[in-house]
Amino acid sequence: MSRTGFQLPLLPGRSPSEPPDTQDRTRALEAKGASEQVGARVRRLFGGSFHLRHVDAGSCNACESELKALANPYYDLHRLGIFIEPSPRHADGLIVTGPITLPMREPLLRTYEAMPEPRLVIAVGTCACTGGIFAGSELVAGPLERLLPVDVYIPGCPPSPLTLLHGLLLALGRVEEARR
Amino acid sequence: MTGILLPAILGLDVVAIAIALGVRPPLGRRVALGLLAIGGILAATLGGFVLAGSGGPGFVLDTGLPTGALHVSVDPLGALFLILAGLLTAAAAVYADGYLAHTDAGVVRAHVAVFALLVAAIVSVLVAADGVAFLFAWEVLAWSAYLAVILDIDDPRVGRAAFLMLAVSELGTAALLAAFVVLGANGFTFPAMIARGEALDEPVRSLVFWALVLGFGAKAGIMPLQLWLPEAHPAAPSHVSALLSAIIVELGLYGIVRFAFAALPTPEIWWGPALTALGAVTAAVAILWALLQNDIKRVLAYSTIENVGLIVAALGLSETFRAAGLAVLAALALVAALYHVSTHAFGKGVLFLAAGSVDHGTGTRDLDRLGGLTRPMPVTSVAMLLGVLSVAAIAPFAGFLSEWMILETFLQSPAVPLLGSRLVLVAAGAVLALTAATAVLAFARLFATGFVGRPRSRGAHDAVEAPRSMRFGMALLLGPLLAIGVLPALALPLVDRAAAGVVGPSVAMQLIPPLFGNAGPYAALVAIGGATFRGLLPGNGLVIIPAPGLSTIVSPTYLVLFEAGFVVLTALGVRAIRRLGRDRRAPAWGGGMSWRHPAAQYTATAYANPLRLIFAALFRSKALLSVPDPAASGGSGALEYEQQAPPPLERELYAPLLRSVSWFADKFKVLQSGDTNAYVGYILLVVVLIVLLRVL
Amino acid sequence: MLHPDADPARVRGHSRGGGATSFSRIEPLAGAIPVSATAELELEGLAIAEWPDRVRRQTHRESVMFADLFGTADPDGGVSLTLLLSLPDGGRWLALRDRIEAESTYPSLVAGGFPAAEWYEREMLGSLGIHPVGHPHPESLLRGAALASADMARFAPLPAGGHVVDFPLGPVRSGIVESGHYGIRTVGEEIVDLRLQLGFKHRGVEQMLAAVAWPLAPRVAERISGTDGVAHSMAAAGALERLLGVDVPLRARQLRSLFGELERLYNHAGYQADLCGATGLAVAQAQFDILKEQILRLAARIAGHRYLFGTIVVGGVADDLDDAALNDVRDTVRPVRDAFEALIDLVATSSSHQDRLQTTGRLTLEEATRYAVVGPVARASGLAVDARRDHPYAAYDALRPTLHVVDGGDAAARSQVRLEEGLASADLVLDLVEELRESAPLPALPSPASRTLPGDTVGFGWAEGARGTELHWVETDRAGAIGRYRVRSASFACWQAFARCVPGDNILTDFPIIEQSFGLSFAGSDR
Amino acid sequence: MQLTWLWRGLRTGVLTTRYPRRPERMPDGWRGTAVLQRDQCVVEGAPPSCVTVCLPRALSVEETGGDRRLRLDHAACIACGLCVAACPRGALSISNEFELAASSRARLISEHRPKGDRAA
Repeated sequence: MSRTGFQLPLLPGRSPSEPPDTQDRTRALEAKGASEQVGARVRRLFGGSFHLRHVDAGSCNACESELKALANPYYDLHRLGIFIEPSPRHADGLIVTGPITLPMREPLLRTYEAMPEPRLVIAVGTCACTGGIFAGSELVAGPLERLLPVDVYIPGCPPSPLTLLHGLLLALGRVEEARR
Repeated sequence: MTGILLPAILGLDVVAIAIALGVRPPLGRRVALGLLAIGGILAATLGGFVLAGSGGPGFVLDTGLPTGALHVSVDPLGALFLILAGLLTAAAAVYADGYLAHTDAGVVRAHVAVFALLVAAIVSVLVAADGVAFLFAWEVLAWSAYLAVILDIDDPRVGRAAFLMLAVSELGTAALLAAFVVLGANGFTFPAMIARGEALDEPVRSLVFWALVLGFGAKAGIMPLQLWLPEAHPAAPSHVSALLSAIIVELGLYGIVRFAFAALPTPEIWWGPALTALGAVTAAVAILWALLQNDIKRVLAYSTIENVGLIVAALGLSETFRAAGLAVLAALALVAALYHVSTHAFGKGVLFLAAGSVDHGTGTRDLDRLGGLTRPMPVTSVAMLLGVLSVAAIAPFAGFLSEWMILETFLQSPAVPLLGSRLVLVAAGAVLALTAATAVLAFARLFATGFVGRPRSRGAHDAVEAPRSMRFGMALLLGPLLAIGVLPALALPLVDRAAAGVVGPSVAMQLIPPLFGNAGPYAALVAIGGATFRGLLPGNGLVIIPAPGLSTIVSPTYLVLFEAGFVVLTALGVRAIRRLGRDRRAPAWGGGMSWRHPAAQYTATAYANPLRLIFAALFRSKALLSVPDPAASGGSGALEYEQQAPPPLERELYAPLLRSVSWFADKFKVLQSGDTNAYVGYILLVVVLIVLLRVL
Repeated sequence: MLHPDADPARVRGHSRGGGATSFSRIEPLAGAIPVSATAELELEGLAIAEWPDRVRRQTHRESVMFADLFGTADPDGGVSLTLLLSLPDGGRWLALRDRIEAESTYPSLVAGGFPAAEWYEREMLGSLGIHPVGHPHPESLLRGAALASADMARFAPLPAGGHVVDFPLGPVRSGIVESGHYGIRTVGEEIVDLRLQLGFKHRGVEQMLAAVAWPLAPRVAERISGTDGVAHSMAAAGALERLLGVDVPLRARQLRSLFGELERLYNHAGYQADLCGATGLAVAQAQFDILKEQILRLAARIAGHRYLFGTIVVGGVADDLDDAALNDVRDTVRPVRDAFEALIDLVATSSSHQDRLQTTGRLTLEEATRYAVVGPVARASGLAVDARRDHPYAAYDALRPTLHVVDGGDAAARSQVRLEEGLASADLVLDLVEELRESAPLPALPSPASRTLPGDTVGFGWAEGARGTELHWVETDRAGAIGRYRVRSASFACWQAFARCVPGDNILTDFPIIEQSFGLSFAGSDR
Repeated sequence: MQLTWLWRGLRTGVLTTRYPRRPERMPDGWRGTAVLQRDQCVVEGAPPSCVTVCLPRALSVEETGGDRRLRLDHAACIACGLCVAACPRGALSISNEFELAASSRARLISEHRPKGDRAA
């Protein structure tokens, strides 16, 4: 199996790896300390039952397809006591997909605001974790960690259902973290 | 004592008319209305004395008319209605002071005078003790009601509505006249009429019964004679509407009990079921239409028809039991009916007065243009809420117990031996249960879309609370409304005394168990209830057992205590929980955006629309929609949407009736040739016919 | 075809900015793409106002389908308007182009006889500021930054007035769904009006496709709409191949068709699962989900990615499939196919399911034609369009897939079309496996990735995804860099028809069913 | 009808994964994430082609102790595999590892550190 390879310069104007907005980053990290305590409390308070609210903040819908796949008989999310909630009012965790497009920034923050505390934030997919291929674009407000304190990162484009399971269980403290 | 009260009341009313006409407003208005209010209180007092056991006053006025002297007296049945009419009159009179404050002086004079005349007519109807006096008062009532409605002459539709009311009323009077002529063959005093009624044979007896039902039903709005009611009641000024809906309509029921029931003591077996069926259909149809109305007063008017239907159904049940020889059950049904009359009178009175306040404070009665009134109009909103809870029969408010008693009495229908009657009663009971549920929907809709939420129009946004006198008028009715609901043990013996003697024995002791009596598993509660209030209440306790031998019991008083307990516990629980964690307020969830626009609230139309779709065939309803071209208004044009649901039977019965009447008139025109010879010929023909009838 | 006597291999040049530069005719790729499938460009001397008339005169009017309308901002400040039409009967595309000044007006094509241009013109109004004169709803289609900076009041429900209730839904809606806003207006149960607000997911994929090194374009195109990844990357690769004049070997084309059909198959299974979920048929939902998952797992085994990302590259495919992989495909798809067939019968006779679908969300043939919808939505309304048949690409010239056209236009018809197409896709996959066994292995061709793009050239590619035809259009500037990359996704073509077929006979509880029955992607539409 | 569905549902049997109680694995060819053998590559000169070919810019060059080494951000990696083909030294590969989630960004970054220090 050989892959067709390229050696290509990117077009000028796109310098690799720009540092994220430092001010936003600091704010997110400050909030993070609190959110880790909150995360521990979620695990204590909710035990086996974990209710999630999903917000699509500009994904390509592959992440949605994989999240939906979690409900199919192969993965059966419910057996783990994890449920997708229609209302953020009843949710313990927020799953965010996509690089956070500008119009979705406000609705995303409102959703977070509408959730009761304690609450977890889970970034699903490369786009939500780092912006993915859209990182640095003027049309996105992300990545998610700029806006909200992220508790769990689930990378992948899209993350496979097993990766998602690993991430959700990690949020509940029921599996080990990846070691590398 | 009671002997002075009656002339005093009528005298006050007459003086009020004179002052209203003679003295300039605002003084004339205020004094006249004050006198009416005092008269009302006196009337209620008189009624109370009579029900409490004092002998009723009695007069005979020899007028020299060929029909004999006019008799006036107050018996327990009339006394019950006197209490209702008196309290409502007092409230409406106080309310009217504020309501009419900004009306043109000339109109106010006429208004107050006609209002006083109306009140006098009501009292006269209730104290009339012979057929002639009764019919006379009845006619004065009809005409004064007509005048009271048309005084608001700005609107041609009002004139049409009032005329319709008068026409139906006159139709009813014609039927009454026919019945009275038959019953009054041996004189028009009530005992004479009763004696005559006992002696009648079939089919005249049935004809008389149904003529009376038709005659009084026209006033009460029994189907198919209900068409005028939802037109005329909303058209009148609100204090008049309150009297129309809460008292005058119920005078029709009073007439049925007084004449059709009392004068014909041995009913045919089919009268009762037929009456019940009529009542059930009336109630069910009316409440469905109530659900579709957007005008608050129309909702209330249709609800009045519904309640009349409910009461008529109970009356029919009473007749059924009486025909079957079940005197106790018959009395129970009648007590239930009269109790519902009382609760409905207070509830509907409050609601109409509150509706008037809304109209006064916002300039509209359209539910789709109201909303958000609880903050600017707190008193009106509370009055409306309590009225709604009562009329929608929510425990423990007044309407609940009366409606529950009616339904409980329906459960006794297996006692009726005839299978056909039983089937009718069972079906009617089911229809009435559905009606009760729909009523909750209709009134939830009324309050939810009209009062809470955000204002949907400028008028609702700038709403102002009603002036003091209007608030006081509403508050005056809330007291008795709450009292008879929460303390039925106080009210039921009075109702029972009014009903006793009409169709059967007194049943108060069956309804309210004697202190420390056998109350089955609830004996302890009954005992505690009785002991707690011993000496404070005239009744025997707080617990009602609706029917003899039945294990179902209810106590609104206990319900109040328990519900209050729940509220307190919940509040304490919430406080305790709040202390546990941090409290954080977040805006309402709107799908990730903030929707604070009043147009995003459910409207009254939308609330009722699913039901309209389900019953589309019955409503014969149409919806017209026009979506504006977005280009015309930048894509933000307002949608035009309108629903049409013609009143029940308008197309099915009245339109063809009118057509056939015109058709017949057209055909009979040839008879009216204007030729003298032709008329002489007609006379001859009639004479020949009479002679032939005599001979045969 | 505009000039029957003209040499199809040459299209006259187009004046741009100053000196006449020549647009190279999109060269037929010898032996790879049939000649008839290439675009014809009428690039000179035809004002926009004349387009409708010209099209009417020189084509069979009824067989012309609106495909795309977009503007290209020229460096000197002008805007080139391109109208792309499909002529299915001859298997040809037709492109018309004219140039106007920026911020100026032009006669609306909606008024001129192309009603489907409605959203396209509103999109240009927002992005380029050119005003269509005579357009029925001349407001810009807000997206991305414009949507974010727009006053919130704009999305607050409009005062419906009187009895009508505004029922705002979204952009964050319940369940795992994409973000979009529906401004539903209801009077209780009945939906009387629907205002769609898309564009919440606009992430500038077109700009990105233009900025990124061109061999990576298929990688970006996959992420326009993840569940249409193969179709989009195939369209992108096709556009660049035509621009470069690259020939794609037969086996690579067969593999592309194989991946395309696998994608259609899992989409159709997933679509049925969602639709059954909307009507509460839980077992059926699980059954279809199982089929979808089986195909996704197959894809992970044979191509390394569950959504087949990375399989299509310019010039061919990333990896060949060996016999073991082909056997795996056959052994997986055959039982899926049989299960699908069994489920078709079960679904068709599930009355609780069918009752909810029939007469729900009806899109008439007239409306479908009017808005030039594509894909299964069009075929369910009786409109026989399918790029695989009308404009064969990949290996479809030999495969000749059958069209499944139904008349109903309601949710039941859309479900039926997708059921039949799912089965047909499975059959095509099995056929392709047999053909791939016999075809020559993928030749070791030099990768075109090192080549530079020719200057002032247009490339155009398309593919039929599960939601319909995806169109990619690439223009290079004089230096050979991509000056304009245009994507017309199938979802964009269908959304405006969706907005029209909801109000009317439908009630609120029909809404999720109509939404699922269209099965459109917000991501594809918003780009 | 409903019975047919019931029968069909029951006949399907149990397909559900037992993860996390029992380990799962993705197919061999599945691209989970790129893996960087940090020791095998010291960058000299301009950014190498593996960096420029990476769409999400998951690969970058950073200076640690005088060395210029590659840094791989797994949170940004879309596992397209282009860098693997671009790498002449075999320092990059694609793994089918799927347990990729982490509770901090730092845990998802592979960078050059002195030997023995594996704390995240």
